[in-house]
Amino acid sequence: MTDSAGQGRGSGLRLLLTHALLILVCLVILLPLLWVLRVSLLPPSLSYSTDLSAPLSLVNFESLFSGRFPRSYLNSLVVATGSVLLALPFAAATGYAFARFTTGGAVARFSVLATQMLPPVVIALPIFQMFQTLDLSNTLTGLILAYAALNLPFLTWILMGFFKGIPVDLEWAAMTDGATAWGAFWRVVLPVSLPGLAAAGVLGFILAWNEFLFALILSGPNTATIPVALAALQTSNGIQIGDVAAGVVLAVLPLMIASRFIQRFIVEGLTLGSVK
Amino acid sequence: MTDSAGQGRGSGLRLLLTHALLILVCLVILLPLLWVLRVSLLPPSLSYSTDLSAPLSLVNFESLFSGRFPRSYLNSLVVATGSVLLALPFAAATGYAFARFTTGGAVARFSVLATQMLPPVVIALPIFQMFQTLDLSNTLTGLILAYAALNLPFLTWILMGFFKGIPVDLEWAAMTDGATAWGAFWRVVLPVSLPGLAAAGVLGFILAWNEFLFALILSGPNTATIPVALAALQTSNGIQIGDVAAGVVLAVLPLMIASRFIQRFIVEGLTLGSVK
Amino acid sequence: MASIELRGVSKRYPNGLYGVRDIDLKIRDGEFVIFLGPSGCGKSTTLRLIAGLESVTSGDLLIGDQSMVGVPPRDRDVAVVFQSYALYPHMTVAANMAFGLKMRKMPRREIATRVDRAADLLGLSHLLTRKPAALSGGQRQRVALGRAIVREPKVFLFDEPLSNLDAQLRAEMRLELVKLHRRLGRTIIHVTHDQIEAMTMGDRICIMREGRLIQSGPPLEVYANPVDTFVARFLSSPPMNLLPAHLEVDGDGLTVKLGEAIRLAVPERHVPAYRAVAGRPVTFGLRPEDIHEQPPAPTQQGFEVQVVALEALGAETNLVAQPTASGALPEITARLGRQARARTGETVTLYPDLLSMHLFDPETGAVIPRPPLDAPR
Amino acid sequence: MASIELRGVSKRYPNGLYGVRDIDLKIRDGEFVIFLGPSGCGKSTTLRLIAGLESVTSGDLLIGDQSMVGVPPRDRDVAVVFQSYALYPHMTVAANMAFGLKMRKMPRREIATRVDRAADLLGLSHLLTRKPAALSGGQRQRVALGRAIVREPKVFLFDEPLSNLDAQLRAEMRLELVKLHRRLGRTIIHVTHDQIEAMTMGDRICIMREGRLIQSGPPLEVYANPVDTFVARFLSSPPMNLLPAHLEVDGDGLTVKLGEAIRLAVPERHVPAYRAVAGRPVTFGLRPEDIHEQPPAPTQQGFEVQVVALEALGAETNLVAQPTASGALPEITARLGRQARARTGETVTLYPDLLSMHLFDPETGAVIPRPPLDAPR
Repeated sequence: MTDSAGQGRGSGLRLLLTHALLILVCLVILLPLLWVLRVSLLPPSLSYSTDLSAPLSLVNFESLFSGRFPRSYLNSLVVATGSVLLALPFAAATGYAFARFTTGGAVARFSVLATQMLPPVVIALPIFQMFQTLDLSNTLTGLILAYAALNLPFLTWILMGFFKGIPVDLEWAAMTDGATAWGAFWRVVLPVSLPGLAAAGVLGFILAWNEFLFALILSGPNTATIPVALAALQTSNGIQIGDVAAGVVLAVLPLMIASRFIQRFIVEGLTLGSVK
Repeated sequence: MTDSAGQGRGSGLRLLLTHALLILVCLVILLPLLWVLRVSLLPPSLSYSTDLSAPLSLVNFESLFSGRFPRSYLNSLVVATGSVLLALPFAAATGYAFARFTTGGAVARFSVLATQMLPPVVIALPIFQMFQTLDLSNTLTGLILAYAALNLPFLTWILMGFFKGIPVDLEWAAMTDGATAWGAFWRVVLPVSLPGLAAAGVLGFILAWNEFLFALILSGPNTATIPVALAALQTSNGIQIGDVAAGVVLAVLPLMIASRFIQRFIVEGLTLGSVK
Repeated sequence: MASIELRGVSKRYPNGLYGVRDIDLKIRDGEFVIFLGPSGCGKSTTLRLIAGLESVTSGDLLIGDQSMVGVPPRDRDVAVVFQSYALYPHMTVAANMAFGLKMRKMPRREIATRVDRAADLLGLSHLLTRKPAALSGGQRQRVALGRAIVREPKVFLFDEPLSNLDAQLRAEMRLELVKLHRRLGRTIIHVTHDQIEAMTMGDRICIMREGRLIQSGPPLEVYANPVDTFVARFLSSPPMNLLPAHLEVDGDGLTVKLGEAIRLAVPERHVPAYRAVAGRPVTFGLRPEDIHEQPPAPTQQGFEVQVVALEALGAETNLVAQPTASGALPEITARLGRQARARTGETVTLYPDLLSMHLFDPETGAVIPRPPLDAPR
Repeated sequence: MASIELRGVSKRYPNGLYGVRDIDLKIRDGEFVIFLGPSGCGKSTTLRLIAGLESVTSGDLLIGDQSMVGVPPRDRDVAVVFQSYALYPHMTVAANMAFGLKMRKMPRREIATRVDRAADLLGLSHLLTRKPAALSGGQRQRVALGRAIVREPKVFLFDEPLSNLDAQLRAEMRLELVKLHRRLGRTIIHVTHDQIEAMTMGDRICIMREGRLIQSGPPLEVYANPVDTFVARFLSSPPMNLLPAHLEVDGDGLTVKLGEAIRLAVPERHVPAYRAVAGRPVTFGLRPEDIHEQPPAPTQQGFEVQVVALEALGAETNLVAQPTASGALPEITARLGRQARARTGETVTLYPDLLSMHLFDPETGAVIPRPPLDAPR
């Protein structure tokens, strides 16, 4: 609503600079993606062509669908969804406890954040060991558990911030209105938090969907997720750049669609509890 | 300050459950780390021992330091620091523009967020291609550039939130006090934002420090970063679990120290502009 | 059945600070009580203790003669209207009002009847299907009130419900709450930091400061007989004038000496009470409306002041003036009619009505007791 | 040199909404002007237009006879005190106050002198090395004021600087700002939504509503002669009573008929002005302080009311009453002395002082002009 124009001669130049900078940043971010999109729609023989008028084709996608890629796609969906659904209730409970009570103090809160800072490689190793022992490697269940563990601190942190933004008055009102503490959480806090939960869930889904390292270590041919499948396309048969580009486009597609739909929720959710 | 006790008989049980849940979560998060710490301090022959009274030794660390690990450590420091220093000014400028002006609208903002959702594998491929052409693969400069690109949208998003929390009144006050728009940014907004910039910088550092996929693709033996070095320990000579554990501990150490120091900044920074 | 009693109630936080301390208070069934005090004085904490939203650390709290220690809020049959209104943002107005009844498993028909009746009473009938976000501040305030009313609780607890409204709406709602109390006859505790609400709404004011209850009584009685300088200044705007003074014996009578030169004879009826502190420094207190341009009685002495500022409010005029007598006296405020004749910069004579004078201990601020005047009504 | 003139100034936002619209206003050098209006009326926007923090969409804006269109804030020589105070949180109090002088490249010695002087004036000397976070609300407000004063700008712009203070401090600061204006003699524009500030602080009130300037004049003149029902109600608390009425010819004179039965003779001096609307429905307006328990003149007619509520404020009593005559009349408020004798529920006779009456067009709310009364002073 506010514009800071009207600062005289400087403002035109400044506006131009701002715009130029923004366009530059957007190009840096978007150009590689556009390139991938173009390659995915060109026949393999033209992958490296710079001819902008080259005819488009779906041959890469067809070739992709004849292989293992659909299976990986399904695996990714199952694993990403499953891990979020598993982690979310725990994250919500912990985040709520962190937000409302002093339980555990700053130390507990910080150790949750600290685990986010570990190189995934660090966790990958012990998890691999554990899974060997428990016979969970090379299973989707194993991946779901691993990603749930990965998501747990992240989601807890996000939701803690969100719950902090929900005024305690709401719970108090519900409790004087006749609800138990649990009832106040279930009937008031939770419904009010849906945007936050949705936003956190989507972010967790993306985290799991995109994860490569764990998937590589913990999955086998039948349980490979999309990032692993894409990597395999790049390495096993030489670089089939057309197939890879098509796979990338497919991998991004659901994220784009989903996030477009819930953009509102994400923005709302990430402003952390804009209840009012 | 607020405790919701005094809800009668239910409250004791509830408190117990909350604590039990929290302790469980903390254990799930912390146990693997403690296990790694222990293994790193045991001689290789005792790596899988369950004897809690086994004598500790630093032999794993000594063995690690005789190899290429110190080099990787240095590489990681250079790459992570360099990429953050490179990306931060651009991210600050873009984030500020997004926060203060309507420039670009929701679309520009969302496309920045959207790039965060791409599987890193997607970006790895075109970057690898580009770097081949530009002769940047297997150089630290290349890694710095790649990580800067990776950090840019992330930092932009974080800083946008932070700048939004800084009241525009502050800039207005500076501008009526005689500062130009640039002066107001430089002398008021920027100093006030230091906690936010520090927090964002640390998060970006961690992102780069922990990144594995790009490092694997874009680095060679001399430019390997810590995650790559750790992975190499696991795969090339069979699993030398003692060395790996020691490497993990060393990898985590600076993160722990740094984050401990700037914990206050992170918490302040992530509450997004608690100026007052 | 819905009296409230606090017996030595304290609330101590884990960090060792007290929210409230040693509150003793008995509220009759059907009484309308105001908790007044500056922010942080513990008035909202006391409300939450009564509602059961925070737990009492020591002492006992009774509602309708039953101890409430350990009783959860849902079983206390109290309704709270919060400053933020705390409407459930995901429910319509009707659902907001019905929530408490649903929780109590009331039949749907009965719920609908009650909600409709309350909505009628508060002029909310056309808004029942809206969400709170689509309401104005005043409407939200009414919904919060409606949500409390439909439950027909034994006790209403209002936590500064008017503080987010603009001046005009606040004045209207003040009156409506008074009418509501008259109609429902329930016990109401109303927390506020607004002196006008405190003076006009309740049967009794309880003034709190730093976690303690320092005075309690009917508004005009408290106004006329404040227990200390804090109450004296807090309860009106402009606040009571407080001047350093000396109380001197003057034959059979007493004289208040302000600065070097101003001497005012203490009215005979106050002399016995004040004789004990004669010869001592005191703080002399007089409300702005007890200072006049004309002598209230022919024998009344006046004193000269230089007019510093005039605040003409339309219906009245506040005059701020500096006593011209030597000795560092602070500025005083007089509340004059709208026809006040003084001009800024002029020197005029003002006449205090010493029947309404107060003396306070200059160290502790506690009042030096005298027989109370009858409250104006 | 520091007069301000707005010539048909409008501010239109990209979304097509107007922040302010067609403002024409001339402010003399050294004048203390109040912008008064409810939130969202455009008063703060106007202030920002004058400061150059937002750009004028159409019209011209002059400070000291120079057009300010395109001139950045730093070159306008104005100082703004914001509602949030907008202190630089990373600088000490001294650095906050020195910032504007540093920007203007003043020598360090001179800066130190000026900061010390301003700190002295505002009682901030002991706080100069503190950061804003370590200050109380009142202290922050003073620092913000000090930051404006040290620059010695041509114009001071105050954007609700008192609204975050508690009642007592607000009253003190009101007076201090008036004294400050008297001492410095600079042009001041003070934005507020508080009627008391508006009435007491300035030489002139500008009342805004929905982006337009609807009335401007000395406070008591505006109070005595509001241009419409909005101003009439907004400018005092309790607001002016407004009643639907009928103006009837009665021989040589005119009669205001309220409801079915109440007939009040229009004073002779108003008859010529009101004769033009005789026979028409009107809105009858009378301020609460113009309704009395005793007839102001022996011949004054009264009317019967039933007392609905009494608000005893200590220094005065507001009586809310329902006229008993048939015909749906709204409740009226009368402002009585503190010795008011009426009791709630009683039927009493009230006497309006019709010399102060107003008539408004019931459709548009605009006043039906009559010769202005002299303001009380």
